Amino acid sequence: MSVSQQLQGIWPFPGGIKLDGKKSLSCQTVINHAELPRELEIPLSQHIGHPAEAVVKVGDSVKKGQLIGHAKGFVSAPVHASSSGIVTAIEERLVPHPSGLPALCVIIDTDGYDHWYDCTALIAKNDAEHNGLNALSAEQITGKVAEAGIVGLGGALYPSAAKLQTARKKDSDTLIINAAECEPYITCDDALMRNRPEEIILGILLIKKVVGAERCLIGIEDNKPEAWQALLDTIQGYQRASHEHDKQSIEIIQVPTRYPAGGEKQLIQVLTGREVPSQGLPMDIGIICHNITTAAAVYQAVYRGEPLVSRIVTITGGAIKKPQNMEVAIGTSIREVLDQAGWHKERVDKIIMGGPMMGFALPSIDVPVTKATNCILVSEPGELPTPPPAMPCIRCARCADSCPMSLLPQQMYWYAKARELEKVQDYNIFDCIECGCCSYSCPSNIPLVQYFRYAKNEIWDDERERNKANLARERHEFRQERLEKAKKAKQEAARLRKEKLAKKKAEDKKNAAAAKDGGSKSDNKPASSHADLIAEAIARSKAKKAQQQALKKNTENLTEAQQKQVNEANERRKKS
Amino acid sequence: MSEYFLLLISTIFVNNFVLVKFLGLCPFMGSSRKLEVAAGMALATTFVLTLSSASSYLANQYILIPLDIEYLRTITFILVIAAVVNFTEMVVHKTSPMLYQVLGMFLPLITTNCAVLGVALLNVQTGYNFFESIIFGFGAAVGFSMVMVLFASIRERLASADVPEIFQGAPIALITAGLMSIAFLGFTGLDKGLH
Amino acid sequence: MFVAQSSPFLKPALSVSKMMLVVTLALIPGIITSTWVFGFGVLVNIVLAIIFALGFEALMLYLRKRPIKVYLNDKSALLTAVLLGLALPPLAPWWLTLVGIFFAIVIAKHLYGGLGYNPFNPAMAAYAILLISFPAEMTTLWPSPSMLAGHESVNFLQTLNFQLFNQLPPSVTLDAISYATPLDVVRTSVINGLASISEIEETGKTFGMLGGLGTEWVNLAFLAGGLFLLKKGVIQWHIPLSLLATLGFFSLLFGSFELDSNPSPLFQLFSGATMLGAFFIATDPVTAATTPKGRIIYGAGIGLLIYIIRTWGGYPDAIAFSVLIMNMCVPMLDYYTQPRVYGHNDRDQQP
Amino acid sequence: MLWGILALIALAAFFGLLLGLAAIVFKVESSPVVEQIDALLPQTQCGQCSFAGCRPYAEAIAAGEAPINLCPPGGEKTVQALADLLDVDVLPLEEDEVLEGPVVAVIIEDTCIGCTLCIQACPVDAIVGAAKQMHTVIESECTGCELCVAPCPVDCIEMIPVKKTISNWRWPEPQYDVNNEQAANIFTTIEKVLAESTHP
Repeated sequence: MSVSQQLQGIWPFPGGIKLDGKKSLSCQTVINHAELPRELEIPLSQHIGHPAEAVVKVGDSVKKGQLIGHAKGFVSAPVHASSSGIVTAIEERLVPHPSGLPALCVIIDTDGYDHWYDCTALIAKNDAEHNGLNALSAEQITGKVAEAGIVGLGGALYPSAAKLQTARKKDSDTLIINAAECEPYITCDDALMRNRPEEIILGILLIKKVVGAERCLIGIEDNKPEAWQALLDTIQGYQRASHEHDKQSIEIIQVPTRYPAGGEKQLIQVLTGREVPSQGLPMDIGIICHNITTAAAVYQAVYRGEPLVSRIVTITGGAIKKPQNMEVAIGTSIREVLDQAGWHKERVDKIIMGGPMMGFALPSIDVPVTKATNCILVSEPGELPTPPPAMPCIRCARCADSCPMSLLPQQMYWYAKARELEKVQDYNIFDCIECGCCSYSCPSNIPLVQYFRYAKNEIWDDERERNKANLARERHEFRQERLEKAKKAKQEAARLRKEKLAKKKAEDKKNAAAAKDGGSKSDNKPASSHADLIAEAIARSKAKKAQQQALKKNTENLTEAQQKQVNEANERRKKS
Repeated sequence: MSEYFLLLISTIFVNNFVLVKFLGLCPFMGSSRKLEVAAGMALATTFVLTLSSASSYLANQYILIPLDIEYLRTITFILVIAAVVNFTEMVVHKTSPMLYQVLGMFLPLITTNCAVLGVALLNVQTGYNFFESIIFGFGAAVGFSMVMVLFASIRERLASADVPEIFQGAPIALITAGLMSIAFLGFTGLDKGLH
Repeated sequence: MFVAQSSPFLKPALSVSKMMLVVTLALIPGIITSTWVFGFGVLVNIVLAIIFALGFEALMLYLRKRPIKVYLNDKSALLTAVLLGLALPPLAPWWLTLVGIFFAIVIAKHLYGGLGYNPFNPAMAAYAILLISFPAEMTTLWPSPSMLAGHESVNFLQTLNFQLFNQLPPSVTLDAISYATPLDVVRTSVINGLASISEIEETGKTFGMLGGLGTEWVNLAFLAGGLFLLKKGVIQWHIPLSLLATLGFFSLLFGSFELDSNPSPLFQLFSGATMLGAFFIATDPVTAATTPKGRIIYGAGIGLLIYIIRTWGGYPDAIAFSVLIMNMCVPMLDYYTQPRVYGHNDRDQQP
Repeated sequence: MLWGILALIALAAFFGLLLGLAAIVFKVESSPVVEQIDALLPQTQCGQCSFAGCRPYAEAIAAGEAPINLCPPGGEKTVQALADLLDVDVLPLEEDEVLEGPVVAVIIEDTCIGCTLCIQACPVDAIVGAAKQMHTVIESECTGCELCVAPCPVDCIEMIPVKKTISNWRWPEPQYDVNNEQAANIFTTIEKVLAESTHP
């Protein structure tokens, strides 16, 4: 760590790798607009958390920006129609996900008019310059962000409104805007910054107001001088126009280009020297981090009232005729996007969504662009070659040297391979950010990241199974107890009955004796036997009740969801 | 003072009980599959070795020699050691259930650990005094513990190695012990050299 | 289900095979210098070792039903062979090399699962076994260095004839062409109090300018090769630096009390196989410690052990034993020297 | 000779006394090994081990009356964990057929006559319903033990595999390495990616 770096407010992070950026491929000033497709396929889950719930029916006609799926729960985000048309289906379709499994989507047949739904802005743009920002309350802004379905567009996909609310409660003092864009090939943030610096800065001011942060740092890698200049000019222009005390409120800092400088944890470390605690959030150390694209989306929601219905996607790679950045309506099929950009079909080797370090290979190109789609990388043979088969680990520790989290991938791999999951956890696997530096630097070509994903999944599964087993044990023990109780109740009833019987016999005897003695009270016997019969019946019914109680009990103690399931089942039965 | 230090160095490294004298191989092989178990075993052995070294010296010096019954030495030492081990087991069981659980069935194994009897008999043979006996016992125990823990850590690594099937388990462990023993031969002559 | 290659998709051109090859290439200056100093025996050793090593490697891969071509191509057996060939006395008979390579490749490497799984450095394990089993052959077959006054040597064919068939030309005796290595002389004479450093120096047979006569040049060549590896980034600085620094420090510390009975730090650094050990043997990735702190302790441990065994122990050079002893400690070192993970407090760390 | 015998007896008596005292002073209750074993079992209560539930099986293992390889739902994992806990050798699992992933019971609602027999069979009360009313399996509670299948008089209970979705999808373990080059064919081909997909 050199002193000069310290003075500039830059701290180093360990590990990391130098990569060939390949950004010049797609880096141009213009952002092209993709044509509207004939059919939009909008997944209901484009975020972390609960999937949205469809609020439209097949046959409904929708307009651009109209709500088609509402958020379900705190950590969830709504989904909007990205053009006008008619809902033709709500069904499971392939979505961009490494599994290649389908998920629920709303299919819209577009009408080509691209009519906007009635969208009201909270504030006009020229108001901001006249300090209209102060007229807005934080709740208003958060509400609008939630309504617009904005999620973390840097790749985390965490609903932004939820994040803002939590950050507001936690009194964050620093807002960090991530403009590093450290992955090779991707330039969508770069293009956005060059084209719409004003939107970004106004969006940042909105976020800053909500979280109440005193300072705001924009971290940008030093390989994007034009974007940096554009933002700097805008900030300075804004500061000249605004009040004295607002000056110095946004700082833009160039960070050295080294992958993964744009990782949230790494950027925080580089800009502030602070570390996010393990298993914790940036908010725990008073920091909230948002992506630059998210800031632009916040601007659009507040100043124009437009929900998140499109995003900028980098189309790049050796097999693309004209690599470029394109603004694409969410739900557009990737095949159509590629067709528009122009591609050499016969030269395609791999199709990756996201960057080459953290993206995933698409299972099919008939999947829609989603809020997460920042880049579609279509490589030609030799560009991103499939590595030769993995050799055994030679423990050279290059992975450990390149790990930005200071983990020991060689040890985690060793134990993950042997399925010693506890040991893997001892080596802090859950601090792994899956940046891919270790796999990249491995001379044995071991797919370390996949091993770690696998191990994490296994650990989660084990935990879930353990929880399930505990629940099953509890329920089993409860059942045993209940059966025990029922048995006891039965025995008790039987005992009572026996006692009664014995009593009755004794009485009978007595009566018989009395009858013998008296002989005149002969009508006594039927009456008493009648009373006994009634007592017997009562005891029987009691026993039965106890038994039934036992049976009924299993429908008690149900959770709401289970009760619902039962009710639904009963209803179905009534219908049939 | 330096005499004692040399004795300690010599018993730990140069004449390591396991790798050079090949004593106490049973627990060395038996309870070194897991590091925690090995560490527990090593601790318990250290305790027992030092204690039995001292108590057997006392038994020899104040019971066997005065009564002129040295021919009963072996059986007496076994008695003393067995009692010390049992006592240790009870104490560990009560004070550290965790350790007891880790050691499991291996604690009683210390009774039959030939290193323990070996130390007691070697003490008498070489004519060490009381302090020397204790240091000898302690040094032997430290040497044992050290190689035991190292061996266990290597075996843990080997557990997931691609060892040919017929060499998995005990065979490769014995080969490893052999290579460790060869490495320890590097200390040969160190005691004389330092002298 | 769809199964795709997992990210990342970018790969650099580095591979195990390339790493091993670069290390082997970096040994070439040392090999040339060794040949110049000690004669053709060095080359014969290396060539024999390579032939035996590839043979055993292929045999073991065949027996273990592993892909022979891929693993032979990883060049780890080649490197092991070159290292052992360099470590053996240059007049070693062929069967010594054969036995050594058998231990290195079959016992120390493949019984543990081959590449990447061996806890002990194969070349050094083999060297130690040979040293214990054949002490005479391992110590007396060092030819006198070419710079020794009155140096007598044999040509290539004569060397080959001796190594393969144990036959010397009638006019030459073994005593005439062999010599006691500087480290051996220092150990047997100085440490046993038979002679002082200055007395030995007067003979002019042992000391060169920096270290041992002859071996100093070999060490310099290995140092150059090692620096090349460091520059290439194939090895990290931790192990060689801490090893050499520790060895130098202790020889300085103890040497400064009794100058005449303790060889100088430079002699320690530039004699025997110090540089070969520091840059090429101790840095073997498979058997060395992997954490930064662990590497430093590992290197320092080897340096200290080299000094202890050379000075007070029973063997003149101690690279093999020191490396093997520290190999034993590697799993523990790796466990106890884990770096502080991002976002963890110091006390969160493993004990 | 006499002294020897006497001395030995005296020593033995001394140590005997010492140990006896220690046994009283350092008395410890028995270790809860049954609990630990029970914690490792999958709690399906399926009875495939021939014991009446997981806990009885755990007790049997602890008592040394049952081998550790009788639990098919737990699979190899459980056998391994038990072997580690008890420090015994891993035994191959005793089972007739290998289960393909987790399953849950589902009641075919049209056929169910509401006899409550399955409710009585379910060891974890995962089936709800009352007499003459249709029953339903609570999916989240079902352990897939299959105990309800046999008692059903109208065969209306089916075991179906849990549906694979994006949320329960897991990254597979990497298989492709130099010792297993055939595993390369698990990689999808670019032709499949480019092919026009028919919607599922």
